[in-house]
Amino acid sequence: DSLVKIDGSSTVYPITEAVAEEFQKAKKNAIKVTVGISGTGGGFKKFCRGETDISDASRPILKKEMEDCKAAGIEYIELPVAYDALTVVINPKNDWIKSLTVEQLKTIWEPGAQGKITSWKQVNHAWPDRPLKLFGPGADSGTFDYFTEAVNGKAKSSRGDFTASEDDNVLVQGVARDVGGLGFFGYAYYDENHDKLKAVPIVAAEGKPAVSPSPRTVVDGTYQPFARPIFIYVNAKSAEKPEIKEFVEFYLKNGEALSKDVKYVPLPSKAYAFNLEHFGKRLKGTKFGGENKVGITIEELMKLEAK
Amino acid sequence: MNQQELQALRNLIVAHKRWDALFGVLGVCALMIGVMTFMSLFVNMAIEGLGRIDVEFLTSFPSRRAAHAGILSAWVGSTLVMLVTAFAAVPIGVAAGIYLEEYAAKNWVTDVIEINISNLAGVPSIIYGLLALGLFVYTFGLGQSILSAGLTLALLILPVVIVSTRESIRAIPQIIREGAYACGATTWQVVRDHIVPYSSAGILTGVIIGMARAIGETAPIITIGALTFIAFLPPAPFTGDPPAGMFDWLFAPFTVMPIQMFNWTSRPEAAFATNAAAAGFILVLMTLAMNGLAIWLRYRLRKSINW
Amino acid sequence: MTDAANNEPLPALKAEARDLNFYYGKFHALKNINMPVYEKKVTALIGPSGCGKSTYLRCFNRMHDLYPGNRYEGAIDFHPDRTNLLSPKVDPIEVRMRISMVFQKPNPFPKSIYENVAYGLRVRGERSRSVIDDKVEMALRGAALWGEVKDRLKELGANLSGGQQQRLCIARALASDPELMLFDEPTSALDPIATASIEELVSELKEKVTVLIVTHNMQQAARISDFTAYMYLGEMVEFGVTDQIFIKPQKKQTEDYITGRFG
Amino acid sequence: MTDAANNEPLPALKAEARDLNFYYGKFHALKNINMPVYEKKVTALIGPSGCGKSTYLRCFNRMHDLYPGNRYEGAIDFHPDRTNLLSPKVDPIEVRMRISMVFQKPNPFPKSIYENVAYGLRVRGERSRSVIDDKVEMALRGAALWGEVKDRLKELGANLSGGQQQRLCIARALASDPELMLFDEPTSALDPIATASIEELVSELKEKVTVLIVTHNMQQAARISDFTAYMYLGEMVEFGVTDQIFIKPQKKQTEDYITGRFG
Amino acid sequence: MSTPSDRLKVDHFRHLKERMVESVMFLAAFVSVFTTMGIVYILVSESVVFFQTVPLFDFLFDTQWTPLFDDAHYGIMVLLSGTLTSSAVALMVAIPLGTIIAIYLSEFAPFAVREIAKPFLELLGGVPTIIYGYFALVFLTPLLQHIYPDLPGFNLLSAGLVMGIMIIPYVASLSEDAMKAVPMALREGSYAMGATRLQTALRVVMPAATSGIASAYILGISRAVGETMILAVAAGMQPNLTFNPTEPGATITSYIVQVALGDLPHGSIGYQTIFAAGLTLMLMTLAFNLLGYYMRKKFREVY
Ligand SMILES: Nc1ncnc2c1ncn2[C@@H]1O[C@H](COP(=O)(O)OP(=O)(O)OP(=O)(O)O)[C@@H](O)[C@H]1O
Ligand SMILES: Nc1ncnc2c1ncn2[C@@H]1O[C@H](COP(=O)(O)OP(=O)(O)OP(=O)(O)O)[C@@H](O)[C@H]1O
Ligand SMILES: [Mg+2]
Ligand SMILES: [Mg+2]
Ligand SMILES: O=P([O-])([O-])[O-]
Repeated sequence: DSLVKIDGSSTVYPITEAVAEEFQKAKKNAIKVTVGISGTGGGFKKFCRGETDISDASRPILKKEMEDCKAAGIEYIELPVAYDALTVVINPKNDWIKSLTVEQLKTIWEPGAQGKITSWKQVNHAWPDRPLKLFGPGADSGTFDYFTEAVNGKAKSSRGDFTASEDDNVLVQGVARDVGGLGFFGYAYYDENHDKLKAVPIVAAEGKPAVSPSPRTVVDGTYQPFARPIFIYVNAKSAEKPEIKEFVEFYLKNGEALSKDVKYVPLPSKAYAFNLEHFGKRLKGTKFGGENKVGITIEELMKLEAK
Repeated sequence: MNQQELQALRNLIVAHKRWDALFGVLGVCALMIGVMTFMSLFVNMAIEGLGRIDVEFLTSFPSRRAAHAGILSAWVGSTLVMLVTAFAAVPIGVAAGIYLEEYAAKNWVTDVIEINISNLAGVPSIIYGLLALGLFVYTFGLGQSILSAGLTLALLILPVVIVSTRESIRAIPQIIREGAYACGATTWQVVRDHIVPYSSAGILTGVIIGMARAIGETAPIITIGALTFIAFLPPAPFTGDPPAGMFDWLFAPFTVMPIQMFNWTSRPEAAFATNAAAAGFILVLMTLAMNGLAIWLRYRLRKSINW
Repeated sequence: MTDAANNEPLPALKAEARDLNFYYGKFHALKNINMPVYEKKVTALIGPSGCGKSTYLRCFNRMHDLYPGNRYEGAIDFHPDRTNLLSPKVDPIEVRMRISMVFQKPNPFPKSIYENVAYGLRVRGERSRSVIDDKVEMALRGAALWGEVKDRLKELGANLSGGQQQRLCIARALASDPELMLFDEPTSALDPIATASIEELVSELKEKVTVLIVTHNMQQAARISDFTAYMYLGEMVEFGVTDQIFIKPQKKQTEDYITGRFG
Repeated sequence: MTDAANNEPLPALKAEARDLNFYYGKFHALKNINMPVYEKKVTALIGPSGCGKSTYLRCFNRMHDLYPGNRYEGAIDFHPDRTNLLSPKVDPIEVRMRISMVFQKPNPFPKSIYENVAYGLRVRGERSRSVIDDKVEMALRGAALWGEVKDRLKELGANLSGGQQQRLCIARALASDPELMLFDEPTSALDPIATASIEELVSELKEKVTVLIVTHNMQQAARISDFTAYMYLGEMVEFGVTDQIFIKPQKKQTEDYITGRFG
Repeated sequence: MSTPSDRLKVDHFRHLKERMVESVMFLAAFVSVFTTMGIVYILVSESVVFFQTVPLFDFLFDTQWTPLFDDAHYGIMVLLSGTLTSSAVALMVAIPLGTIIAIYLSEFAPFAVREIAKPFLELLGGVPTIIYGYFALVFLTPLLQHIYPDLPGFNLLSAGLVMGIMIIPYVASLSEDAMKAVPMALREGSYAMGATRLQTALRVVMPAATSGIASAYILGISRAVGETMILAVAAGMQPNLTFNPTEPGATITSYIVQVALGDLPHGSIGYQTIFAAGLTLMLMTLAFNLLGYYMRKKFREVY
């Protein structure tokens, strides 16, 4: 039996699941696909041991993981498959916030704010003296890394006194219940809960307009800096097998429609075509040099991958 | 005793009996807190999930569309994993309990084993997962399979099985043992012919309580690599070409009910929460069926054995 | 420990305790016991509670081996082969296969009547259904229980009355053709009718086997035994032919006990 | 059931069973029992095992109420107030506070010696330390245990020897000033020395309280009791002054039992 | 007895068979020791690397736990405080309720109630913990907020309370077994003194069942300390050095499960923290168990 084994990020999971489901249907179950969720880190661990064919990743592969893969002689093809728009949300009863600048987010989230910035008034004098309740993904997650790098300039640099959860629905619950609450997570969770939450328009830098997250603002590159690409990594040796090759091609051909289906922001069509070509050439290795890059637009991403 | 003293005594008794009555009420209340909590959990899942439960739900594979998603691979996986768990935990746990009660000299070795067992009861389940990943999956090369998962959960519930085995063995009157030995039986014959049959009711209760915990465990199974999307079933047990093929199912990839639930609860769409409740309802029913079986067996066994 | 007053010649020896000492951990429960057990006779052990009768009896089938910390000293020679029952080289399992025991409280296994009696045979690896059937019937007849239970062999042993249970235990002990049978106060938990039937049984038994019986009940000892031993505080005070012990004990202590002036 | 042969005038009644029947579920364990218990006398209950002695004794303090399915019929009148102990209107707790019991097997609580004896007082809500101290000492003296334990009152009751434990249980029963004390074979688990001390105690007790005692041991009954009742198969066969019962029983059955011809 | 002379000799074949059976059973009993050894090996081998980077002093006495942050602190006390606080809350529910239920079932309840209630109660231990987690989060916390409006949406209190209910069967069922095993003679002794049911239960039965009740408590405590999902869902995962249950907090277990399933590269120092934390937890439960063991030894079989 031909089998495609995929594991990794929970963020990428819904897209991969959708692709797997359609692929199996299209192949009349002649090819079996399995998808696991063990986190980007857990996924890479298995991937670099050669146990999986494809790894879902919500961030680029990191140095440590590159070394592991190298040591095991695993080569890989890096393919961005969609965008995730980090969405900053507040309680719908919060009537004092119209938008937030990255600078203000930094005031709230920077490490020095811990235990000091506890009221909205401290962020902006015009705002009420209400307790500031913060919610975010766990410090072990790619989402958290990306947010802290975008806001505080350095991954993992953050205050620690916020409520963390790996389960974004838990964060939704938290912000929805607390008038003074503020949190961030993937766009899909906001989209499903927009009656309970309010998305905050973000001002990327002084003088720029406040932009709300939406598929359009992500694709046109105006929602900055919180749009981040998500990836699959394909084992180069596996890619030679017909079933894997077929699956990846199916992924890239249907990625746009299926991402939308599961409330993610797809890349522009041309990006998928580009990726397909890229995959056809079996271009190996990562273009990120073992670290995350923040605020990268689709144009930039494609340029990067083309290198 | 004169009339006056008698009256004083009666007053005293009335006062004392008031406390008795009060405690009776307290006891019923405490019992109700436990029972009502269970009932409300159960009824709540029923209300939320019952609408979703139909034949299709039980016979469909997971899907990105909540309305089409089902738990076929999950309940089959759970059943098979429980089978392995039972086949591993019961003999080992019972043998360990028997060793400690019937064979072991009461010295420091048994003390160490005894402390060990109660200590293991407090180890978080995820740590069993980490152990199993290193031991079963890699060192023994069992892979991310039903077998690995079943053995992991078996280790997890071993303390409960051992403790209940020991307790029920202790309830066998010494005079029965002496009677058997006096007939010239060896220790093994006494164990086989008497100890095991007469303590099986209590052992069974412990086994089922342990299994009830095992069937609801998520973390250790994720750690060793249970999948989330799997749209095919393992080979049916004992149907392959004998002898090796009969055990193919042990090495098949799988998912289990709590993982499916865990995944659904963390999805953004509310419809998946309904699926999770429905799956939870079925999971409790599965547990209930196991317990019901135990209660029935225990009742049957008790009827035939009384000292 | 003499038998001088007895006119008949002494029967053959079945067993003989020689300088037997027994310790429960540090507690010295049996002190220098010397006593013969004669073949195909009933020997009664009497003495006040706690004097060591049960302890002594349980040395014969190495029951004490089941518990840690117990220690034997001296010997119990078992005839005709004169093996020392207490020797560590002797397998307690073998000892128990030749010497069976009936306990104070009836302890039938929670199995069928048939299986209870067959147990000794099963333990010996006997498989043949017909052999077992025969032996079970023989043992139940021997224990005067056959008539009462022959139609309900599949029923649980525990469903019998106390006296029947005790006879079931005797049948169980009989079924494996023991050479010596030990009884530890077999009637103390029983009503007088059951007691009478068991006493009768013991008297019949001695045609085939040797019996050693502990009893609290002086009248019982007098009625059923050929020899009587009086123990006190772990020592064997007096041993002799029963009639002699009851009519003309040699020691004042024995007399006091038997006449009820003490104990 | 007569007392005609006795020359002394009869003492006052303390209790009297009238047409007492008792059932363990369907099993009719006591049949139409009529028997007086005289004040400040020792009455012994004898009879073969299983005849209902314990069952009868346990009616007096409603112990049977603890188990479901038991049923009393008839009455036990308790004097001087003539309360029917068995009436459903009478609270068993009240009965037990006036009538205390000592069991066959010593059953000290897992508490200190002091707390064991003080238990009855604590149950009655007594708080005063000095009152309890006094009563504990008095009860321990009464049970002839004070000398042996006065320096180790804080030790666990279970650390005492069997005989001491039984005397501890007697002290416990004594401490709450009972009007009637029930003893169920209090010496059957004890060695002769302990037995002797408890017999002596019972004889002393009757200066203050009424005693009803079950014993298997004829000699014991003869030594310590003023009245004796012989039971058989749930019936009261004969009741009378002890000397008369032992020397010249009126019923053949009683005589057989006492002389050991049966049982 | 035709050839009696060698009938009493030790049967070597049988002896060998018995030894073999015993060895197999011993191995089964030793599985638990192997398991512990495996766990300790895994925890220690990764912790060693961890402690080469993080001084033990910091680990024990730092008051912050931010190992995954840029400004990393490794004060395990923070997680330990969460574990202890939530366990304490759970035990304050489970031990009194469990004990009351045990006394009620063993000494007060009619036969039918006992036989029906016990299995029902035992089912409480079979509900998946994730369900309990959401129960705490979406049902109990809002309920508590009615009484105590300042209660944050995530807190150790409601997680602990629900955990306590989950543990009830461990405490109640095992204690009830222990109480039932107290000889009837002791109860009769107490009733014969005129004691009521409650007096008998509290003054005689409980003290006599101390050792069994203690082991029930110990199993309950172990379960509380090792519980993961309820806390991960409802307690807030916020490393917070506090013993105040009305605050959010993170526990060792919830931290471990969070990191183990997250995005961190395996083998990084951040990932190794879970082994150091796990080791700490293991040592803590070991301390509890040793304590319990000596207590049981002390109270063993007083009747
Ligand atoms: N397991 C034991 N450990 C320590 N001492 C024991 C043990 N069993 C019995 N003893 C002690 O050994 C002595 C003899 O006990 P044994 O049971 O042989 O008496 P017995 O003569 O059979 O009395 P009874 O007529 O009451 O059955 C007693 O003092 C008893 O306390
Ligand atoms: N709980 C019970 N249920 C049913 N029958 C019982 C129960 N307890 C005792 N009996 C029966 O009641 C009868 C009287 O028992 P009881 O215990 O009163 O005898 P006893 O005269 O005290 O004997 P012993 O001298 O052996 O103590 C016996 O036939 C016994 O089998
Ligand atoms: Mg004895
Ligand atoms: Mg009795
Ligand atoms: O599972 P994640 O890697 O997307 O957090």
